[in-house]
Amino acid sequence: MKILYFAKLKQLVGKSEETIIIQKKKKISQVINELKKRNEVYNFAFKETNSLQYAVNCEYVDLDCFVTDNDELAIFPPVSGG
Amino acid sequence: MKILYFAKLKQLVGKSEETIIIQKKKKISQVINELKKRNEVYNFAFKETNSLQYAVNCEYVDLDCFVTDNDELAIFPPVSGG
Amino acid sequence: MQILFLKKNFIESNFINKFSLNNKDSGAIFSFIGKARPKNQSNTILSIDIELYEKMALVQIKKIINKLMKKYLIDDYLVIHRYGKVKPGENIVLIVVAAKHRKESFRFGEGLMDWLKVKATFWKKENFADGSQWVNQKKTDKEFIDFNL
Amino acid sequence: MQILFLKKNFIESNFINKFSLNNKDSGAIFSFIGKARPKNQSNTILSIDIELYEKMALVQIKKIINKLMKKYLIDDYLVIHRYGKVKPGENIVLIVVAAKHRKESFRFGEGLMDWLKVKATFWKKENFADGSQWVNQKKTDKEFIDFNL
Repeated sequence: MKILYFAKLKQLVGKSEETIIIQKKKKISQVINELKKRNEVYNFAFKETNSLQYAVNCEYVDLDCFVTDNDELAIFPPVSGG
Repeated sequence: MKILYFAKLKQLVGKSEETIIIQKKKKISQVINELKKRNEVYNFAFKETNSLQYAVNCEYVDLDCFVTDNDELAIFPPVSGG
Repeated sequence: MQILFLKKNFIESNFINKFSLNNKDSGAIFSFIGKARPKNQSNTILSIDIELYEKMALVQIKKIINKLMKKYLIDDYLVIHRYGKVKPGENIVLIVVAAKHRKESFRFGEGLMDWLKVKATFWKKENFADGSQWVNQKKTDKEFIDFNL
Repeated sequence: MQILFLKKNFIESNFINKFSLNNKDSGAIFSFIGKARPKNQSNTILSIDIELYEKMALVQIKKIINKLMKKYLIDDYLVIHRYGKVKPGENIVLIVVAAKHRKESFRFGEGLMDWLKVKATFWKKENFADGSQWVNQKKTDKEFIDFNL
């Protein structure tokens, strides 16, 4: 599954996207917990998961949403365009 | 006192302005009653005084307002600009 | 801070562009263009004659603006209104407002249009192939003023 | 019916003018320009970097527009949003709406801006002489969405 990072989160993680493998399906909260375990950089970047926003295939979802390997997950701080 | 007529009222009265003499002061309703007595044209033009609007020196007023000889009285149907 | 009454048609974009450049520091530029429509219900409108009581229109629009400026923080405004003969598709009114924040520019611009519709001394007469007809004040515009007076 | 994401600065008046000519029969043309401000409180802003998740921004703006079109009767719309590097005074967003009646154009245009602020995937970073800072979503914009969801 492709994960996209934007704005400040992209800076913190140090990359704009990466691909992980999802077997069957997983909750987004579980995906993030696994990322946080990788190292301090991820752990720090995802410190406040409630202040981040989540989108699967361009639709806003919450942390309880399930994702599969074909999905595109995007994680970012609240938008500030306009 | 100068009286200005606009839009449909101007068409009905047949002129855009005229001057009458006001001694001391008079209510607008009284001015109009005197105009109506002149002839059928005025009588017809001022048939429905409640559907007309009145302004003295560019400020909206109602029929009870007093005018003096130095005032400029304007009478017209509700505006429809914009 | 300009109010113009124009007899000839005008290109709105020239005014908006200049206004926007003059207000580089304002984050929000609101604009509204009111145009002459080609039809009244099913009747084709050939032209509109707009009559103006200029002195009073200026007094009334300034009064509206002063009232709105006490409520909403804006940086600049421009009001243009046509008079004389207007053809369908041509601009009748242009309002441009500059403010730091969009909500203030919206409230000011919308309020200005609402009040202008019931206070500014313009009268429209629509000309058709078989005659002409003075335009009545819209019921919704009249209700607005009854409610807000 | 157009949504554009532009990397280069654009002259709003060219778009408004063309849009207005294309919608000659619409009595009301609303437009809003959001520009990059020169200061954030007392800090001088040298430039703004706007990051864009294009695919999602397009999906979200179309969704907003579909929702608003069910509520308000409009004839046409144009949305332009910059991304990349923007200098103070340059345009960030332009919204133009054509409708038969002014109130529908106002409600549609204002609603589109309100939703765009909280749903369209753009992020602004302000660059100062001594560093840079990501722009937080405005509290009032956040409250709008909490109230309307």
